[in-house]
Amino acid sequence: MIASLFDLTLCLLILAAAGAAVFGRAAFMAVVFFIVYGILIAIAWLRLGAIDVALAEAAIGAGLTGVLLLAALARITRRIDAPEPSTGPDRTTLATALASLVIASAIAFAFLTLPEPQGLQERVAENLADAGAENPVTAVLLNFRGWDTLLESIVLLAALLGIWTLARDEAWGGRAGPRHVTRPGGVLAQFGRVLPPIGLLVGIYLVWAGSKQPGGAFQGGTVLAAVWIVTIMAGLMQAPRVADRALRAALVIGPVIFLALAVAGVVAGAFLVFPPVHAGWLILAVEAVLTLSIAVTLAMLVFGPPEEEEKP
Amino acid sequence: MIAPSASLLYGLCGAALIGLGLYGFVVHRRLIRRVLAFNVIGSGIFLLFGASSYRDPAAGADPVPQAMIITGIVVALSATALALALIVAYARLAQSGALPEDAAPGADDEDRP
Amino acid sequence: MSSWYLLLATGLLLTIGGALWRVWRGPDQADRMMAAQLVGTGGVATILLLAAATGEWAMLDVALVLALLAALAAIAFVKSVRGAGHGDPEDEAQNDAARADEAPR
Amino acid sequence: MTSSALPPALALALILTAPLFGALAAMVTGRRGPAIALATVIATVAGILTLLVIIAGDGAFTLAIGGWEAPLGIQLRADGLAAGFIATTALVMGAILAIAGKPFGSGAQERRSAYTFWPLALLLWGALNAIFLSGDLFNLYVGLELLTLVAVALVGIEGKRETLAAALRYMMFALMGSLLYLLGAALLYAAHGTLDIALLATRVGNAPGDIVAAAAITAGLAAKTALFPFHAWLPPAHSGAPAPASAMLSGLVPKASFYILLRFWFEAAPDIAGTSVLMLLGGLGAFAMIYGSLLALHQDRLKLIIAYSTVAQLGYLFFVFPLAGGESAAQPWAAGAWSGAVFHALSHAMAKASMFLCAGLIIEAIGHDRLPGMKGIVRALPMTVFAFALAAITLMGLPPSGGFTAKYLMMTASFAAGQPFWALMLILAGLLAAAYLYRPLALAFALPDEDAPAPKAVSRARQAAPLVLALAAILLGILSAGPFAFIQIGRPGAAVEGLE
Repeated sequence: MIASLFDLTLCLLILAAAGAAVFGRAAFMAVVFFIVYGILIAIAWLRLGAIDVALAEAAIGAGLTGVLLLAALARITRRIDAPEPSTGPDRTTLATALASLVIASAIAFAFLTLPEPQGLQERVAENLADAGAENPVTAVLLNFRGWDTLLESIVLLAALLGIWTLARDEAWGGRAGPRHVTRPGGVLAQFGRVLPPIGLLVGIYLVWAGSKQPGGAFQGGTVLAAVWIVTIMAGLMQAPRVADRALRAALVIGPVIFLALAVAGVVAGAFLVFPPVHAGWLILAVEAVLTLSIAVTLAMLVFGPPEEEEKP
Repeated sequence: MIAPSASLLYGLCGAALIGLGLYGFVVHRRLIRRVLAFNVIGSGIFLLFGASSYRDPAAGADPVPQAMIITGIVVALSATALALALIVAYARLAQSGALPEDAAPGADDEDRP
Repeated sequence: MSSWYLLLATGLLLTIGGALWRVWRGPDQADRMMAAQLVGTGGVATILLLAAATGEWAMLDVALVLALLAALAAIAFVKSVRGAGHGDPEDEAQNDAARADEAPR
Repeated sequence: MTSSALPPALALALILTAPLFGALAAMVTGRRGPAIALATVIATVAGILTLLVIIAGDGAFTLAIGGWEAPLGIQLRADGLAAGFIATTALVMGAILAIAGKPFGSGAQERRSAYTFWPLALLLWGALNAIFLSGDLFNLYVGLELLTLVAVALVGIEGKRETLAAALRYMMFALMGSLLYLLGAALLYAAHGTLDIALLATRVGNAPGDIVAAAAITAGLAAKTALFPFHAWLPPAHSGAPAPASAMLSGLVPKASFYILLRFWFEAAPDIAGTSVLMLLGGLGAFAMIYGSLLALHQDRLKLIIAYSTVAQLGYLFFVFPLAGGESAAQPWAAGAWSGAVFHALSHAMAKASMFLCAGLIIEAIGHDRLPGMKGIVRALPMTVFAFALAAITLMGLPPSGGFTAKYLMMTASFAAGQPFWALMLILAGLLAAAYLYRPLALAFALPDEDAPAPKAVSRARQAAPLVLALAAILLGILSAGPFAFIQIGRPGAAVEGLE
């Protein structure tokens, strides 16, 4: 009963935050509401027994997406909180509202009339011993559905290439994103010294623990990316040049090794196989390089395309 | 009185989020707001998906949808990052945060950098 | 015992609701961002209580990540207020963007 | 697994990973794009030839990734349809990559677009192959997203204001499309505990969840295929990109979402289709055909004509749903209609890519693609104009092209099914295509203006690439018996009906 009370309150808060993010007149306010919304959704995932997803949502939904939105907003408009011109309810907005209501109701109806659940919990549990990871979610991500994960790590690179194409020709090869300056000894610079060591530990811990308990390459990679972003925003380091070979190697190393492993499976007449005997360390190794690539890619996604030419 | 299960509440919440986001996606003209609405729809779908795989708490949460949702969250982040970078690049050239066909006269004043 | 924790957590959610209202009210950008940080803190506390209520101590990792990433959002905010990469909260320079918030005047 | 499992696994591994490896290598090295592309083509084509031999000899097969059978794992499905699309894609990509060496070649210094083009193009190829081989709806989602992000990036690669707007417009439609698709997949998994297409076929029924899921998946994929009324993004996006990118975007990318639709409606959920839904899809296709053709008639830039023609041509792909789906599925004409649509998709891929490459060469010669400037271009670019004419024959559906075979099959089916409306539409489509393609062709053969600047020379070797594609589209018609039998391999129901 109390659990339901908690769930109901949380649902209402989520809806309120989402509603404000959608209806709020000022774009800045909408973005802040979206960040809050991400935090609340992360809590909801805990109530649905999905700690791994909660970690991903806390790191990506509430964290990185919010940072991306804030940065984009700041670059689009000088007066970033100017409200949208109020149009008032006209015929199209009313029709849209009605259509959205109908669609949401249809989805809710479909959800309520779902047949008896027939999940794959048992099948995953039966095969877990051969999967090389005790955490079932990690086993699914890296082994049972490893091909999804491999493609997904390449999706990140595709997005980065897409962002890099948006650079001006003159700026190509230069450092990614704007140059960050802070006052030495100021709060931000101090912040940049304190936070990274903690974050580094947490990130590595999440990857390492991921094979036994919730965590893994994406969650750990996101935290590590956040560490790097903080260091650069605090002006302690500069973002790398996009023409930097070491950077490019770090971006692709994870997917390359994962792909190589997939091809190696051909010897066994299959594709992307983790032999049960070696699955444990192989998965940990793949996760380690994948984490590196994910962390670097995510950070580069946040920095954006190179903006100014390198001055001698 | 039978207390509603967590799955039921969050599933319906997910459906409502999809509706909310859909409305925002269609109504807003400024592209950044549409990207925001896209993310609301996305997490609504994930919530619905997660809730539907937790209908039988005794069996525990199904790990397969969880893995798919994590994949989906990362894919949504990639799409968001690219869309936002495009919006920034477009705003720099066009001095507007909305597409030409959507930019009502006077509406894009605030978007001037 | 665990229902007490859940009841407490529900109470915490209500305080988060208060913070939400503050995000809506503003009036400054900084107010909104501070309120969002408050939600973050409330969220961390809620997660701690949930972990205690269910005995799922792995949930603590989520609280840890949430706390870390909230700091990132705060830094991004400070940066975004002062255009092109500059900015420091102690900087005395004018923060026009942050003040010219409630626009129609 | 025995050693006989080695060749199929090797073939699939090459096809799936070679383009991705190539893309990652190009992303690191920067200035070696053309060489890496060549190596990729060789490796992938080797895999495809092996696959074609295996399928022609032993029939369709599946391969469980990692040895995990569905529903736990992902199944790769290699049948005639998949191999047909993969082979066509390789042909088109080969021609495009061969011609892209000049505009995106390497100079002394690494340039932005020369750097990003190669990994993006190879990723596009990798995504297409992943989609064509996948038998799992969620895996298809990831592949589709990879394809979409790459396609959006290619649309915006010129970095001009209009192309960025086109990329953004495309992105908005595509984002919505992926969300709808994802919603459908989530509902299907929630109801049936699997996303494997073959397993879903035995489980999907007529529950509300299934109907909502099917509607969401169809709407999402239709938006990505630019079916009327979701077509608005296509012409500016396809015409704004550089020619090699346009050729990929117009010839290949919409085929991926259409392919998934085909798999979904004919294999995953064959029983769910009500006649009215199928009629609606076909009807929208007819609208798209008329609308796209009429607008193509009114353009005076070559690339826009070709792009609007894509809207029209994609439209009548959708005639397959009323002709071969639902109650028609069990009828003798279904195989003909289905094969007709596949033939149309494949020959359109080659012809349309060829046309965009031709347009690119013409722009290279005269500096723009406005129609009046094309007067007399045949003198400077005889091979290109010839290729354009051959591609036009395919698009109009004249014999002996692949387009003709496609139309013939679909028209026969439509008369047999007692739905002559579709046949009428196909005839109209051919006439309209003839009308809008006649203008550029007539101008190409006209006398050039006195004061027109002399066109720049374009090497024969580069003019050969679109010609090869156009010839392949014609050959597909002349040799249609072989491909016709081949694409039927592994089609559910094909064994029952037998081949003509």
